[in-house]
Amino acid sequence: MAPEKIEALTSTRLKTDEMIINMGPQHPATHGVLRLLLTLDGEFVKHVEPVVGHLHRAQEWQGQNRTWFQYQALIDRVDYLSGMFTSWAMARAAEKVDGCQVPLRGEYMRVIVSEMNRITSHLLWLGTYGIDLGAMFGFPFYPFREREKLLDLLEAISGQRMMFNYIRIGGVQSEAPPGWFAKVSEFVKEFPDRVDEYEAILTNNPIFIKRTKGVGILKKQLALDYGVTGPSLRASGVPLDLRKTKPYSVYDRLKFEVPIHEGDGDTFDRYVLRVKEMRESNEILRQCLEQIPGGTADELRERRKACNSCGKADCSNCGGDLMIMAKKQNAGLRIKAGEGFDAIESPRGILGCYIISTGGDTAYRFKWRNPSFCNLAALPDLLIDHPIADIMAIFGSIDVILPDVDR
Amino acid sequence: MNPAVFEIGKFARLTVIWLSIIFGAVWAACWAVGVFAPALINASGMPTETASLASEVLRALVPVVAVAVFIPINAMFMVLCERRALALFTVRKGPNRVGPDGLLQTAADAVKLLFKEDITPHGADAVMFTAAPIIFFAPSIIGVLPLLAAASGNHELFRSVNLPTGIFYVLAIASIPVVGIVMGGWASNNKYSLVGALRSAAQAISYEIPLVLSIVAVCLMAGTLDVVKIADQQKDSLLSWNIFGGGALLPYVNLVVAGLQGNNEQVQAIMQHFQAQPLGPFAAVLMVVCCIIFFGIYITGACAEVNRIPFDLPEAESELVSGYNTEYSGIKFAIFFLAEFTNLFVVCSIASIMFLGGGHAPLPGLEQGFTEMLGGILKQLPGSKEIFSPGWLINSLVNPSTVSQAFWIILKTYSLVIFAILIRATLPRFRIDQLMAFGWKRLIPLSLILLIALTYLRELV
Amino acid sequence: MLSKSNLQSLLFLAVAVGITLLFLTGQVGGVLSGAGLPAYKADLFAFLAIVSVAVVSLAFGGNKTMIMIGGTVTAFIVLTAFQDSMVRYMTLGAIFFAIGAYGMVASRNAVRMLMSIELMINAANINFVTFSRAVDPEHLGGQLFAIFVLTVAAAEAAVGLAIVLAIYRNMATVDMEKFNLLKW
Amino acid sequence: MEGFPQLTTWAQANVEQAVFYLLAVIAIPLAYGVVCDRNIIRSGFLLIGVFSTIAGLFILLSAQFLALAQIMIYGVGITLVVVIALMLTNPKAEKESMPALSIHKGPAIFVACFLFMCVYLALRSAENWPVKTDVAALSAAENLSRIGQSLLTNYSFHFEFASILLLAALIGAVMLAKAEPAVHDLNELSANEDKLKSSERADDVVKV
Repeated sequence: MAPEKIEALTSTRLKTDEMIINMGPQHPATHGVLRLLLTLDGEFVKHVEPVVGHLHRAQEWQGQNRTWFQYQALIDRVDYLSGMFTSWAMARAAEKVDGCQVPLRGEYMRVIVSEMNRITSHLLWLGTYGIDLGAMFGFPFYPFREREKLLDLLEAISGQRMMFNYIRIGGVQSEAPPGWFAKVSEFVKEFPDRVDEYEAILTNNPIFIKRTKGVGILKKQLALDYGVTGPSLRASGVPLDLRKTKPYSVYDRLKFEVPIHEGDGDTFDRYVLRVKEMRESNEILRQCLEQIPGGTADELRERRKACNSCGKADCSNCGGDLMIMAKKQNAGLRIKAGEGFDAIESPRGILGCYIISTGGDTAYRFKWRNPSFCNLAALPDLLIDHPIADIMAIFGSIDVILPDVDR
Repeated sequence: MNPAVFEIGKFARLTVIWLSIIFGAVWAACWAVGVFAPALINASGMPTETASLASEVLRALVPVVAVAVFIPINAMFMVLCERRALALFTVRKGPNRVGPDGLLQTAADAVKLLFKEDITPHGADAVMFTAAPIIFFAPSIIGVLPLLAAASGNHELFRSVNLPTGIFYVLAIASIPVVGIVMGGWASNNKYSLVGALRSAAQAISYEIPLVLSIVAVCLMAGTLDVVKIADQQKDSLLSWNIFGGGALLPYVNLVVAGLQGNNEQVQAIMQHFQAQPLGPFAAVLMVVCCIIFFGIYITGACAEVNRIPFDLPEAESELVSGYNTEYSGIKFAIFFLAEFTNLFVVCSIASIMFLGGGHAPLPGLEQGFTEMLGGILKQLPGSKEIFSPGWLINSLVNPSTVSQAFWIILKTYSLVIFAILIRATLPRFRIDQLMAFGWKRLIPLSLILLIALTYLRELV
Repeated sequence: MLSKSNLQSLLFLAVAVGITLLFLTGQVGGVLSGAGLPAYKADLFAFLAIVSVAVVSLAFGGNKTMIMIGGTVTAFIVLTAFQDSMVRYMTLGAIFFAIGAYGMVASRNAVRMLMSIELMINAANINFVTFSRAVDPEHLGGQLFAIFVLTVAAAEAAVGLAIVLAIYRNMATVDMEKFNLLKW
Repeated sequence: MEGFPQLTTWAQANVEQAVFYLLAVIAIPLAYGVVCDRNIIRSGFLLIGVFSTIAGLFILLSAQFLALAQIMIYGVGITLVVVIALMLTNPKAEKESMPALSIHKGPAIFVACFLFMCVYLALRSAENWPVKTDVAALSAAENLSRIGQSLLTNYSFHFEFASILLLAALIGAVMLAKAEPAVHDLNELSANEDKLKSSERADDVVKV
């Protein structure tokens, strides 16, 4: 019997044509300019081909044609929601090549601002995830309320709301302005209540649970194969968090738990994990504020009045651990010849920077390891056999930033 | 002061100003066409036959004038109201630049939309593409007509649109817009639009059943399809509203009241009724529960009918760009937009007439007191019967009971509208399969069971 | 813009409207009685005139759609203008019935065939309601019958579409000319 | 329009005929569109237009309830038909490959003309319809209650029977449209095939 005859006799479904749809790059929900080439059977996705590169800005090449000082200001734009982390990754790689030691207070300041930035990034994710699930105008702005507070604080310390350029090679840009630490600790106190509010809206919402539970299950092995990192990986049961597994900076001095979800994670687990991470970041912030050498900036200023801000390295008020910068920041900033790679844990996963320096004022080669790109690679496998409506639920839950993908 | 309270105050002020403008304008237009113009014609010395025919024609036109004035400005206000209320619910400010407090924001938006280029996409079916917004909008205009009579307390100007098939007419007309959506989605030559249109068809058909069943339950209790009669039956008090069982509890409450007052005769009479129907109180309470659930079913079905979140799948932004109206721009898009809000207003006013007692106050004393007070004030005025004198003008302009009814029905309807906005501000969107499952597996069986239960309970009360 | 076929059909429309106007103003009856024919059947003669003009212009390659629609409308006006209202409604019903029958026999698409059947059922409904209004206004038997017809039509549409669906599943087509096997 | 006696009489004298002809002139082209339009989906939408005009005719015939039922059932029901037609056929392919009407056009025109002439001549030939011109139409409220009472008294059997018919149609439609569990297993199929090959009916199966 001919195959088509068998097919005709055994088929129990309607013969339908597949529909090819371009989702993006101008689709309102693709978080920027991602293009998904979808092959649909009815409303179900049969094949996905993400097309990236619409926002390619040659960030790596630009790094090779700008001085270290210039590129430090530019690199925040790669991942515009967590600029602190990109500058930090570059700073750490450059410090590794150069061999300079960041003072302890500088490291604490780095942790403080970047954990704040992690919270803002997760808050924005939470809000836009609400939009992805169709809570159109209502939900997104609650997280934005807290995000505004944090951005105001970050603006106060760095002068910018998104492109901070605060973490520099060798330390951080400046000491905190008066009253800054008090405001941060105030925020730290009230933030857990606010997270409770979000959870009250979403975590037990039956529609939200229906939309997310059991949707877009990312298997552990698949996640590892694709090199997925960050919360999406931890939601799939792999305890990989550089802050814990390979503690850098001062993370080994802080007590915190990295939330892990046991077993294969779905979108709901990824949501829960991010919410837990926000609480955890808040906890880290609290500890940092307690442990930071020299105390708040205001206290430190008072102490420095005694020595008239001498700035000597052996001064007990100005030098050693209490400094925030180990390298002179000017346009002639040079890094010793050599090569080095260092990675940190950004809100989206492992963010790595590889540098080859020839000792001049520009780098010979830059290479970034962006978490969003690797996370996005797992998307097609997650989307297969889900309806159109789930595309955004899943895509939102792996939290990619398109400039970070395209660089 | 708490900034939230301040913002709420601003929002309330805005709402009151806009609503006064809207309803003042509508009433002025109706009065000019239905009272003033006929009086002018009569006074002008035309032949009697022609004059009375002309004034009858004018008075028959009043409902049309009312709706034609009301629909656009009301929809414009509802857009503004939604934006301001959403802003309030989400800790923002909302539009506040155009006019005082953003009062004229949607007017500016409407002007902008009118001047935008009207694009027909390549490969679209031009005729269908143009017809779709009209088919979508027209029903919401002709569908509200019977509600006018009920909302104005059967005022003589609107009596003519009080159809005996009232609510059936409204429901039949309200089922038409889905045709416009499917037509527009198909004619756009866009896959997203097509998917949105198909979803809309599926959704409208499945949610129409529980919606109609909940209305049927009310008609069953009222024994009529006439909206004016249904509204009238609920005039006694809060307990006679259909959401609270349409007066099922009244005899028992009366019994308690009479017992407290020591009125023996009434107690005796009702006790006899009790003995005839020993299950009465129990059945009455069950009936109230049924009715409240039916109200919930109605609100759910209505949200699905007018494509509100959480049922706004036909135009789900994050999935289908903008669903069936993706390709529309300019005036056609404006018509779609207006019609959506008008439909929301229509379902909310149906709910307030069918379930929430129409134009009647929750306590009878309120309505009576207001009417008597206003009537007293009107009597103080120079009560000249002479035509065109100030007394005649004021007496023909202000009818105490209509004013009271209009106030209550506006209050109820807009409370429901703001409730719908609150739902929109809180809930995420369903997925299409979950939506269908919820409709067919939960709502329809539930409403059928409740309908049967209500039929029997009615006999027991 | 104005092709030959369109020109011809416009000519036909002009002629048909002319005949209709002549008929409405009572001229045709005069012509007929002048020719020795029974004038009381003037409407049938006018109708025949329109039909023959239509056939001629179709034969010469006029635009079919315009000729058919224009011919039907003018013929309908001619046939009903001086009848009483009941006959008027029922003639309209008959026209719908004929169009439906034409569609049912001629259409290749099974769904279109179902639509034509719906059209015929509605034509019958018009007649029922007309009878109910004219002959039985107290008991409304016709309207009740129309309600039952509506029910049956709904059932018919459901089953018909299900059959079409089953055919499509097995044959991957809804072309009526391709499933003439009576089995599959 | 009960509140306007003068207007009602004036409208009956002047407007009713005009409205009737207006509806007819709209409806006839729409009906042609239903059967002749090359695009099946557009003819579906035109069908809704035809039904709406027929609802208008029902209102002229003072059958308000029926008009509303017509709109409600056909407005939504036919949309369903259109949607299913959309899903079933590939409109573009149909437009290119398949004309709307088949080779049976000639006979079809003949049948249609014949049917129309039959009905029309029958109408004309009856001299005396028992028309009750003196009886006014029932008011809308009476009409509604009369229909309701008749359905539950004189026509209760028919009413119940119609519900059974609908139920049967519903079940039948579901059964027909459901996926048939005909042959699930390919091995079973080939086993059957072997059996059939041995018999003489094998050819029949393959032909299908």
